[in-house]
Amino acid sequence: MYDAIARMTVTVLLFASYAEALGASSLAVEVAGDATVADVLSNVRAQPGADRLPPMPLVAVNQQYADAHARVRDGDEVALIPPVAGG
Amino acid sequence: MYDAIARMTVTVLLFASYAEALGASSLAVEVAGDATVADVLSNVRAQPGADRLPPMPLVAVNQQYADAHARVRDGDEVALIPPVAGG
Amino acid sequence: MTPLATLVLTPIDPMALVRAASGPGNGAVILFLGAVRQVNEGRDVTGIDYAAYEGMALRELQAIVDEGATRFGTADVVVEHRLGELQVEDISVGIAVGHAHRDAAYAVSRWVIEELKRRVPIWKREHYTDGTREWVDPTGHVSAGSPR
Amino acid sequence: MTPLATLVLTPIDPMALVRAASGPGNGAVILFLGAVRQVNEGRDVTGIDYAAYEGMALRELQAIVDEGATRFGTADVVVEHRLGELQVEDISVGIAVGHAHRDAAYAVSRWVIEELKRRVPIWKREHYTDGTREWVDPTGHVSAGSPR
Repeated sequence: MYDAIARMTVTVLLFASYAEALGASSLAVEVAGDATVADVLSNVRAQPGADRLPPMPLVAVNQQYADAHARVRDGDEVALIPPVAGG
Repeated sequence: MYDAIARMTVTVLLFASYAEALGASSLAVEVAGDATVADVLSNVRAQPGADRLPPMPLVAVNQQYADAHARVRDGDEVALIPPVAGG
Repeated sequence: MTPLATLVLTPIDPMALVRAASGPGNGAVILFLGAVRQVNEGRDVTGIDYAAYEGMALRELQAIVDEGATRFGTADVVVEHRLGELQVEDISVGIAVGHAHRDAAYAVSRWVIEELKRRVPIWKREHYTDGTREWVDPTGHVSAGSPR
Repeated sequence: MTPLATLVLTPIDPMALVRAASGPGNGAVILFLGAVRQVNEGRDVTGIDYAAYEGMALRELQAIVDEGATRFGTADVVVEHRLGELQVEDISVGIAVGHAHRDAAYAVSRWVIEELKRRVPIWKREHYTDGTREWVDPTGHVSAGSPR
Protein backbone atom coordinates (compact mmCIF):
# COMPACT_ATOMS: atom_id res chain seq x y z
CA MET A 1 0.00 0.00 0.00
CA TYR A 2 1.15 3.59 -0.63
CA ASP A 3 0.18 7.05 0.73
CA ALA A 4 -3.49 7.97 0.32
CA ILE A 5 -2.39 11.49 -0.63
CA ALA A 6 0.02 11.47 -3.56
CA ARG A 7 3.16 13.61 -3.53
CA MET A 8 3.71 16.22 -6.22
CA THR A 9 6.44 18.57 -7.36
CA VAL A 10 6.28 22.32 -7.89
CA THR A 11 8.97 24.64 -9.20
CA VAL A 12 9.85 27.46 -6.82
CA LEU A 13 11.34 30.52 -8.50
CA LEU A 14 13.59 32.92 -6.60
CA PHE A 15 14.62 36.40 -7.72
CA ALA A 16 16.95 39.23 -6.78
CA SER A 17 17.75 39.27 -3.04
CA TYR A 18 15.86 36.02 -2.45
CA ALA A 19 17.90 34.23 -5.10
CA GLU A 20 21.06 35.55 -3.45
CA ALA A 21 19.87 34.46 0.00
CA LEU A 22 19.25 30.87 -1.09
CA GLY A 23 22.02 30.72 -3.68
CA ALA A 24 19.60 29.46 -6.32
CA SER A 25 17.11 30.87 -8.80
CA SER A 26 14.83 27.84 -8.74
CA LEU A 27 14.14 24.83 -6.58
CA ALA A 28 12.17 21.65 -7.25
CA VAL A 29 10.00 21.20 -4.14
CA GLU A 30 8.03 18.08 -3.31
CA VAL A 31 4.84 18.55 -1.33
CA ALA A 32 1.67 16.62 -0.51
CA GLY A 33 -1.06 16.47 -3.15
CA ASP A 34 -3.33 18.81 -1.17
CA ALA A 35 -0.59 21.37 -0.49
CA THR A 36 -1.10 25.12 -0.30
CA VAL A 37 1.27 28.02 -0.88
CA ALA A 38 1.97 27.96 2.87
CA ASP A 39 3.12 24.34 2.63
CA VAL A 40 5.47 25.19 -0.22
CA LEU A 41 6.88 28.07 1.83
CA SER A 42 7.46 25.76 4.82
CA ASN A 43 9.45 23.48 2.60
CA VAL A 44 11.50 26.39 1.23
CA ARG A 45 12.26 27.51 4.79
CA ALA A 46 14.14 24.25 5.36
CA GLN A 47 16.70 25.33 2.75
CA PRO A 48 20.04 26.86 3.79
CA GLY A 49 19.86 30.69 3.65
CA ALA A 50 16.07 30.77 3.96
CA ASP A 51 16.37 32.45 7.36
CA ARG A 52 17.03 35.64 5.37
CA LEU A 53 13.56 35.56 3.80
CA PRO A 54 10.89 37.74 5.41
CA PRO A 55 8.12 36.02 7.45
CA MET A 56 5.48 36.53 4.76
CA PRO A 57 7.00 36.92 1.30
CA LEU A 58 4.74 37.81 -1.62
CA VAL A 59 3.99 34.77 -3.76
CA ALA A 60 2.75 34.26 -7.29
CA VAL A 61 1.42 30.94 -8.60
CA ASN A 62 1.71 30.57 -12.35
CA GLN A 63 2.44 34.31 -12.68
CA GLN A 64 -0.58 35.49 -10.63
CA TYR A 65 -0.30 36.86 -7.11
CA ALA A 66 -1.69 34.28 -4.65
CA ASP A 67 -2.24 34.15 -0.90
CA ALA A 68 -0.90 31.58 1.57
CA HIS A 69 -4.10 29.51 1.49
CA ALA A 70 -4.14 29.02 -2.28
CA ARG A 71 -3.85 25.39 -3.39
CA VAL A 72 -1.03 24.41 -5.69
CA ARG A 73 -1.07 21.66 -8.29
CA ASP A 74 1.56 19.35 -9.68
CA GLY A 75 3.90 21.25 -12.00
CA ASP A 76 2.88 24.71 -10.79
CA GLU A 77 5.36 27.57 -10.91
CA VAL A 78 5.48 29.17 -7.46
CA ALA A 79 7.46 32.42 -7.43
CA LEU A 80 8.65 34.20 -4.31
CA ILE A 81 8.46 37.92 -5.09
CA PRO A 82 10.84 40.28 -3.25
CA PRO A 83 9.66 43.87 -2.75
CA VAL A 84 9.30 45.18 -6.30
CA ALA A 85 11.40 48.15 -7.43
CA GLY A 86 10.53 48.79 -11.07
CA GLY A 87 10.25 52.18 -12.71
CA MET B 1 -1.98 130.29 -21.49
CA TYR B 2 -2.43 126.61 -22.23
CA ASP B 3 -4.02 123.66 -20.38
CA ALA B 4 -2.62 123.07 -16.89
CA ILE B 5 -2.71 119.32 -17.61
CA ALA B 6 -0.78 118.42 -20.76
CA ARG B 7 -2.14 115.91 -23.26
CA MET B 8 -0.19 112.75 -24.07
CA THR B 9 -0.35 109.86 -26.48
CA VAL B 10 -0.37 106.15 -25.75
CA THR B 11 -0.33 103.26 -28.18
CA VAL B 12 -3.26 100.88 -27.77
CA LEU B 13 -2.61 97.35 -29.04
CA LEU B 14 -5.45 95.09 -30.13
CA PHE B 15 -5.25 91.35 -30.71
CA ALA B 16 -7.27 88.46 -32.06
CA SER B 17 -11.04 89.05 -31.73
CA TYR B 18 -10.53 92.60 -30.44
CA ALA B 19 -8.42 93.51 -33.48
CA GLU B 20 -11.18 92.09 -35.70
CA ALA B 21 -13.85 94.02 -33.81
CA LEU B 22 -12.14 97.36 -34.25
CA GLY B 23 -10.57 96.59 -37.62
CA ALA B 24 -7.13 97.62 -36.36
CA SER B 25 -4.21 96.11 -34.46
CA SER B 26 -3.10 99.39 -32.92
CA LEU B 27 -4.47 102.86 -32.23
CA ALA B 28 -2.75 106.08 -31.20
CA VAL B 29 -4.89 107.44 -28.37
CA GLU B 30 -4.58 110.95 -26.92
CA VAL B 31 -5.50 111.33 -23.23
CA ALA B 32 -4.94 113.81 -20.42
CA GLY B 33 -1.57 113.83 -18.66
CA ASP B 34 -3.04 112.27 -15.51
CA ALA B 35 -4.95 109.55 -17.35
CA THR B 36 -5.50 106.03 -16.09
CA VAL B 37 -6.15 102.78 -17.90
CA ALA B 38 -9.88 103.48 -17.48
CA ASP B 39 -9.49 106.78 -19.36
CA VAL B 40 -7.70 105.04 -22.20
CA LEU B 41 -10.48 102.45 -22.35
CA SER B 42 -13.13 105.21 -22.48
CA ASN B 43 -11.35 106.66 -25.45
CA VAL B 44 -11.16 103.28 -27.19
CA ARG B 45 -14.91 102.80 -26.65
CA ALA B 46 -15.57 105.79 -28.89
CA GLN B 47 -14.10 103.85 -31.84
CA PRO B 48 -16.34 102.10 -34.36
CA GLY B 49 -16.74 98.40 -33.48
CA ALA B 50 -15.81 98.92 -29.82
CA ASP B 51 -19.34 97.93 -28.79
CA ARG B 52 -18.15 94.37 -29.36
CA LEU B 53 -15.55 94.60 -26.58
CA PRO B 54 -16.54 93.21 -23.18
CA PRO B 55 -17.32 95.67 -20.34
CA MET B 56 -14.02 95.02 -18.55
CA PRO B 57 -11.33 93.73 -20.89
CA LEU B 58 -8.01 92.61 -19.42
CA VAL B 59 -5.31 95.24 -19.94
CA ALA B 60 -1.53 95.21 -19.90
CA VAL B 61 0.59 98.35 -19.70
CA ASN B 62 4.07 97.91 -21.12
CA GLN B 63 3.60 94.12 -21.14
CA GLN B 64 2.48 93.83 -17.51
CA TYR B 65 -1.11 93.18 -16.46
CA ALA B 66 -2.58 96.37 -14.97
CA ASP B 67 -5.90 97.32 -13.40
CA ALA B 68 -8.27 100.12 -14.44
CA HIS B 69 -6.87 102.56 -11.87
CA ALA B 70 -3.26 102.28 -13.03
CA ARG B 71 -1.78 105.55 -14.35
CA VAL B 72 -0.40 105.61 -17.85
CA ARG B 73 2.46 107.75 -19.11
CA ASP B 74 3.27 109.34 -22.43
CA GLY B 75 4.39 106.71 -24.92
CA ASP B 76 3.08 103.74 -22.92
CA GLU B 77 1.98 100.58 -24.71
CA VAL B 78 -1.52 99.73 -23.53
CA ALA B 79 -2.65 96.30 -24.71
CA LEU B 80 -6.21 95.01 -24.57
CA ILE B 81 -5.96 91.28 -23.88
CA PRO B 82 -8.78 89.03 -25.13
CA PRO B 83 -9.42 85.82 -23.15
CA VAL B 84 -6.18 83.90 -23.59
CA ALA B 85 -6.22 80.49 -25.28
CA GLY B 86 -2.62 79.31 -25.37
CA GLY B 87 -1.47 75.76 -24.92
CA MET C 1 20.07 74.20 -16.80
CA THR C 2 18.67 77.72 -17.03
CA PRO C 3 14.88 77.61 -17.22
CA LEU C 4 14.05 78.39 -20.83
CA ALA C 5 10.93 79.72 -22.55
CA THR C 6 10.72 79.93 -26.32
CA LEU C 7 8.20 81.01 -28.94
CA VAL C 8 8.68 79.40 -32.35
CA LEU C 9 7.09 79.47 -35.77
CA THR C 10 8.57 76.12 -36.75
CA PRO C 11 7.69 72.59 -35.58
CA ILE C 12 8.47 71.73 -31.96
CA ASP C 13 11.10 69.02 -31.41
CA PRO C 14 9.92 67.04 -28.35
CA MET C 15 13.23 65.22 -27.92
CA ALA C 16 15.15 68.49 -27.69
CA LEU C 17 12.90 69.45 -24.78
CA VAL C 18 13.41 66.07 -23.09
CA ARG C 19 17.17 66.39 -23.44
CA ALA C 20 17.14 69.90 -21.98
CA ALA C 21 15.24 68.69 -18.91
CA SER C 22 17.38 65.58 -18.37
CA GLY C 23 20.43 65.30 -16.14
CA PRO C 24 22.25 62.99 -13.75
CA GLY C 25 20.18 64.23 -10.80
CA ASN C 26 16.81 63.88 -12.49
CA GLY C 27 15.14 60.56 -11.78
CA ALA C 28 11.94 61.70 -13.49
CA VAL C 29 11.39 63.66 -16.70
CA ILE C 30 7.86 64.55 -17.79
CA LEU C 31 7.02 65.88 -21.22
CA PHE C 32 3.64 67.47 -21.82
CA LEU C 33 2.58 68.02 -25.42
CA GLY C 34 -0.49 69.93 -26.51
CA ALA C 35 -1.65 69.09 -30.02
CA VAL C 36 -4.34 70.26 -32.42
CA ARG C 37 -7.42 68.05 -32.17
CA GLN C 38 -9.57 67.16 -35.14
CA VAL C 39 -12.79 67.86 -33.25
CA ASN C 40 -13.38 70.59 -30.67
CA GLU C 41 -16.72 71.01 -28.95
CA GLY C 42 -18.40 68.97 -31.65
CA ARG C 43 -17.05 70.94 -34.62
CA ASP C 44 -14.65 69.49 -37.18
CA VAL C 45 -11.37 71.39 -37.11
CA THR C 46 -8.99 71.46 -40.06
CA GLY C 47 -6.32 73.63 -38.45
CA ILE C 48 -5.58 76.42 -36.01
CA ASP C 49 -3.65 79.62 -36.18
CA TYR C 50 -1.99 80.82 -33.02
CA ALA C 51 -1.33 84.52 -32.48
CA ALA C 52 0.41 86.19 -29.56
CA TYR C 53 1.39 89.48 -28.03
CA GLU C 54 4.87 88.14 -28.56
CA GLY C 55 6.90 90.35 -26.25
CA MET C 56 4.58 89.96 -23.31
CA ALA C 57 3.94 86.27 -24.01
CA LEU C 58 7.65 85.56 -23.88
CA ARG C 59 8.05 87.49 -20.62
CA GLU C 60 5.12 85.68 -19.01
CA LEU C 61 6.34 82.29 -20.21
CA GLN C 62 9.81 83.01 -18.87
CA ALA C 63 8.37 84.12 -15.52
CA ILE C 64 6.40 80.86 -15.35
CA VAL C 65 9.40 78.62 -16.06
CA ASP C 66 11.54 80.62 -13.61
CA GLU C 67 8.98 80.16 -10.86
CA GLY C 68 8.30 76.52 -11.84
CA ALA C 69 12.01 75.77 -11.55
CA THR C 70 12.06 76.57 -7.82
CA ARG C 71 8.47 76.24 -6.64
CA PHE C 72 8.55 72.50 -5.82
CA GLY C 73 12.27 72.18 -5.11
CA THR C 74 14.80 72.58 -7.88
CA ALA C 75 13.57 71.44 -11.28
CA ASP C 76 14.78 71.74 -14.86
CA VAL C 77 12.00 73.36 -16.86
CA VAL C 78 11.79 74.17 -20.55
CA VAL C 79 8.74 75.39 -22.48
CA GLU C 80 8.23 75.97 -26.17
CA HIS C 81 5.05 77.37 -27.73
CA ARG C 82 4.46 77.42 -31.45
CA LEU C 83 2.74 80.30 -33.27
CA GLY C 84 1.33 80.58 -36.79
CA GLU C 85 -0.66 78.05 -38.81
CA LEU C 86 -0.91 74.53 -37.42
CA GLN C 87 -2.56 71.43 -38.84
CA VAL C 88 -4.39 68.68 -36.96
CA GLU C 89 -1.92 66.64 -34.83
CA ASP C 90 0.70 69.42 -34.93
CA ILE C 91 2.19 70.14 -31.51
CA SER C 92 1.27 73.62 -30.24
CA VAL C 93 3.11 73.52 -26.92
CA GLY C 94 5.79 71.37 -25.30
CA ILE C 95 6.74 71.46 -21.63
CA ALA C 96 9.56 69.30 -20.27
CA VAL C 97 10.29 69.06 -16.56
CA GLY C 98 13.14 67.18 -14.93
CA HIS C 99 13.29 66.60 -11.18
CA ALA C 100 14.91 64.19 -8.75
CA HIS C 101 11.48 62.74 -7.90
CA ARG C 102 8.31 62.09 -9.87
CA ASP C 103 5.88 63.68 -7.39
CA ALA C 104 7.47 67.08 -7.87
CA ALA C 105 8.00 66.56 -11.61
CA TYR C 106 4.26 65.96 -12.12
CA ALA C 107 3.41 68.93 -9.89
CA VAL C 108 5.68 71.31 -11.82
CA SER C 109 4.46 70.06 -15.20
CA ARG C 110 0.85 70.56 -14.24
CA TRP C 111 1.48 73.95 -12.66
CA VAL C 112 3.30 75.24 -15.74
CA ILE C 113 0.56 74.28 -18.22
CA GLU C 114 -2.19 75.70 -16.00
CA GLU C 115 -0.32 79.00 -15.53
CA LEU C 116 0.40 79.16 -19.24
CA LYS C 117 -3.29 78.74 -20.05
CA ARG C 118 -4.28 81.25 -17.40
CA ARG C 119 -2.06 84.18 -18.23
CA VAL C 120 0.16 83.97 -21.31
CA PRO C 121 -1.31 86.25 -24.02
CA ILE C 122 -1.68 83.75 -26.84
CA TRP C 123 -4.85 83.25 -28.87
CA LYS C 124 -6.02 80.61 -31.27
CA ARG C 125 -8.39 80.73 -34.18
CA GLU C 126 -9.90 77.46 -35.26
CA HIS C 127 -10.52 76.68 -38.91
CA TYR C 128 -13.62 74.59 -39.55
CA THR C 129 -14.50 72.28 -42.42
CA ASP C 130 -17.18 74.74 -43.61
CA GLY C 131 -14.45 77.31 -44.26
CA THR C 132 -15.23 79.58 -41.30
CA ARG C 133 -12.67 80.61 -38.69
CA GLU C 134 -13.31 81.59 -35.11
CA TRP C 135 -11.25 82.86 -32.20
CA VAL C 136 -11.54 80.46 -29.28
CA ASP C 137 -12.72 81.94 -25.99
CA PRO C 138 -12.08 79.44 -23.19
CA THR C 139 -14.26 81.53 -20.87
CA GLY C 140 -17.19 80.37 -22.99
CA HIS C 141 -18.37 83.78 -24.18
CA VAL C 142 -19.18 84.38 -27.80
CA SER C 143 -16.08 85.81 -29.44
CA ALA C 144 -16.27 89.51 -30.18
CA GLY C 145 -14.95 88.89 -33.67
CA SER C 146 -17.51 86.25 -34.54
CA PRO C 147 -21.10 87.19 -33.72
CA ARG C 148 -23.33 84.14 -34.04
CA MET D 1 -3.99 52.14 -30.87
CA THR D 2 -3.86 48.88 -28.93
CA PRO D 3 -2.46 49.49 -25.43
CA LEU D 4 1.06 48.12 -25.56
CA ALA D 5 3.47 46.95 -22.86
CA THR D 6 7.04 46.01 -23.71
CA LEU D 7 10.14 44.79 -21.89
CA VAL D 8 13.40 45.60 -23.64
CA LEU D 9 17.11 45.07 -23.12
CA THR D 10 18.05 47.94 -25.46
CA PRO D 11 17.75 51.72 -25.00
CA ILE D 12 14.24 53.16 -24.87
CA ASP D 13 13.28 55.51 -27.71
CA PRO D 14 11.07 58.21 -26.13
CA MET D 15 9.88 59.57 -29.48
CA ALA D 16 8.60 56.16 -30.55
CA LEU D 17 6.43 56.15 -27.41
CA VAL D 18 5.19 59.69 -28.08
CA ARG D 19 4.28 58.76 -31.64
CA ALA D 20 2.41 55.65 -30.48
CA ALA D 21 0.29 57.73 -28.06
CA SER D 22 -0.43 60.54 -30.54
CA GLY D 23 -3.44 60.81 -32.80
CA PRO D 24 -5.91 63.29 -34.27
CA GLY D 25 -8.21 62.97 -31.25
CA ASN D 26 -5.50 63.44 -28.64
CA GLY D 27 -5.14 67.06 -27.54
CA ALA D 28 -2.69 66.07 -24.81
CA VAL D 29 0.19 63.60 -24.82
CA ILE D 30 2.21 63.03 -21.66
CA LEU D 31 5.49 61.18 -21.60
CA PHE D 32 6.90 60.01 -18.28
CA LEU D 33 10.53 58.91 -18.23
CA GLY D 34 12.26 57.30 -15.28
CA ALA D 35 16.05 57.57 -15.38
CA VAL D 36 18.99 56.35 -13.30
CA ARG D 37 20.05 59.00 -10.80
CA GLN D 38 23.65 59.60 -9.83
CA VAL D 39 22.81 59.76 -6.13
CA ASN D 40 20.19 57.72 -4.28
CA GLU D 41 19.59 58.15 -0.56
CA GLY D 42 22.94 59.83 -0.19
CA ARG D 43 25.01 57.13 -1.92
CA ASP D 44 26.86 57.66 -5.20
CA VAL D 45 25.46 55.35 -7.85
CA THR D 46 27.44 54.35 -10.93
CA GLY D 47 24.79 52.16 -12.52
CA ILE D 48 21.85 49.85 -11.94
CA ASP D 49 20.92 46.43 -13.16
CA TYR D 50 17.25 45.65 -13.56
CA ALA D 51 16.00 42.08 -13.27
CA ALA D 52 12.46 40.80 -13.71
CA TYR D 53 10.24 37.77 -13.53
CA GLU D 54 9.82 38.46 -17.22
CA GLY D 55 6.69 36.50 -18.02
CA MET D 56 4.73 37.81 -15.07
CA ALA D 57 6.13 41.34 -15.41
CA LEU D 58 4.92 41.50 -18.99
CA ARG D 59 1.46 40.21 -18.04
CA GLU D 60 1.16 42.71 -15.19
CA LEU D 61 2.38 45.58 -17.37
CA GLN D 62 -0.09 44.66 -20.09
CA ALA D 63 -2.93 44.46 -17.54
CA ILE D 64 -1.97 47.94 -16.31
CA VAL D 65 -1.94 49.55 -19.77
CA ASP D 66 -5.20 47.78 -20.67
CA GLU D 67 -6.89 49.16 -17.57
CA GLY D 68 -5.23 52.58 -17.95
CA ALA D 69 -6.59 52.82 -21.49
CA THR D 70 -10.20 52.78 -20.30
CA ARG D 71 -10.10 53.86 -16.65
CA PHE D 72 -10.36 57.64 -17.25
CA GLY D 73 -12.16 57.55 -20.60
CA THR D 74 -10.43 56.23 -23.69
CA ALA D 75 -6.69 56.84 -23.75
CA ASP D 76 -3.78 55.65 -25.86
CA VAL D 77 -1.25 54.09 -23.50
CA VAL D 78 2.15 52.59 -24.21
CA VAL D 79 4.74 51.46 -21.66
CA GLU D 80 8.27 50.24 -22.12
CA HIS D 81 10.54 49.03 -19.31
CA ARG D 82 14.21 48.32 -19.81
CA LEU D 83 16.05 45.42 -18.17
CA GLY D 84 19.76 44.66 -17.80
CA GLU D 85 22.64 46.98 -17.04
CA LEU D 86 21.93 50.72 -17.11
CA GLN D 87 24.24 53.68 -16.59
CA VAL D 88 23.48 56.98 -14.88
CA GLU D 89 20.98 59.02 -16.98
CA ASP D 90 19.83 55.94 -18.92
CA ILE D 91 16.06 55.70 -19.17
CA SER D 92 14.65 52.72 -17.26
CA VAL D 93 10.98 53.22 -18.05
CA GLY D 94 8.92 55.23 -20.51
CA ILE D 95 5.16 55.74 -20.33
CA ALA D 96 3.30 57.68 -23.01
CA VAL D 97 -0.37 58.56 -22.68
CA GLY D 98 -2.52 60.30 -25.26
CA HIS D 99 -6.01 61.59 -24.42
CA ALA D 100 -8.44 64.17 -25.72
CA HIS D 101 -7.91 66.26 -22.56
CA ARG D 102 -4.96 66.94 -20.29
CA ASP D 103 -6.74 66.26 -16.98
CA ALA D 104 -7.31 62.65 -17.92
CA ALA D 105 -3.90 62.32 -19.60
CA TYR D 106 -2.14 63.33 -16.37
CA ALA D 107 -4.40 61.04 -14.33
CA VAL D 108 -3.66 58.02 -16.54
CA SER D 109 0.08 58.73 -16.62
CA ARG D 110 0.26 58.97 -12.86
CA TRP D 111 -1.92 55.91 -12.32
CA VAL D 112 0.20 53.76 -14.65
CA ILE D 113 3.53 54.59 -13.01
CA GLU D 114 2.12 54.07 -9.50
CA GLU D 115 0.61 50.70 -10.45
CA LEU D 116 3.83 49.68 -12.16
CA LYS D 117 5.83 50.47 -9.03
CA ARG D 118 3.29 48.71 -6.84
CA ARG D 119 2.92 45.38 -8.55
CA VAL D 120 5.14 44.63 -11.55
CA PRO D 121 7.81 42.10 -10.51
CA ILE D 122 10.93 44.02 -11.46
CA TRP D 123 13.92 44.56 -9.20
CA LYS D 124 16.94 46.80 -9.33
CA ARG D 125 20.42 46.44 -7.91
CA GLU D 126 22.37 49.63 -7.47
CA HIS D 127 26.11 49.72 -8.11
CA TYR D 128 28.00 52.10 -5.82
CA THR D 129 31.30 53.89 -6.29
CA ASP D 130 32.93 51.66 -3.63
CA GLY D 131 32.28 48.62 -5.86
CA THR D 132 29.43 47.16 -3.82
CA ARG D 133 26.02 46.29 -5.25
CA GLU D 134 22.75 46.14 -3.41
CA TRP D 135 19.15 45.19 -4.25
CA VAL D 136 16.87 48.15 -3.62
CA ASP D 137 13.97 47.56 -1.25
CA PRO D 138 11.49 50.45 -1.55
CA THR D 139 9.71 49.21 1.60
CA GLY D 140 12.81 50.32 3.49
CA HIS D 141 13.81 46.96 4.94
CA VAL D 142 17.37 45.76 4.80
CA SER D 143 17.71 43.62 1.74
CA ALA D 144 17.88 39.89 2.43
CA GLY D 145 20.79 39.56 0.06
CA SER D 146 22.86 42.31 1.62
CA PRO D 147 23.18 42.11 5.38
CA ARG D 148 24.68 45.32 6.79
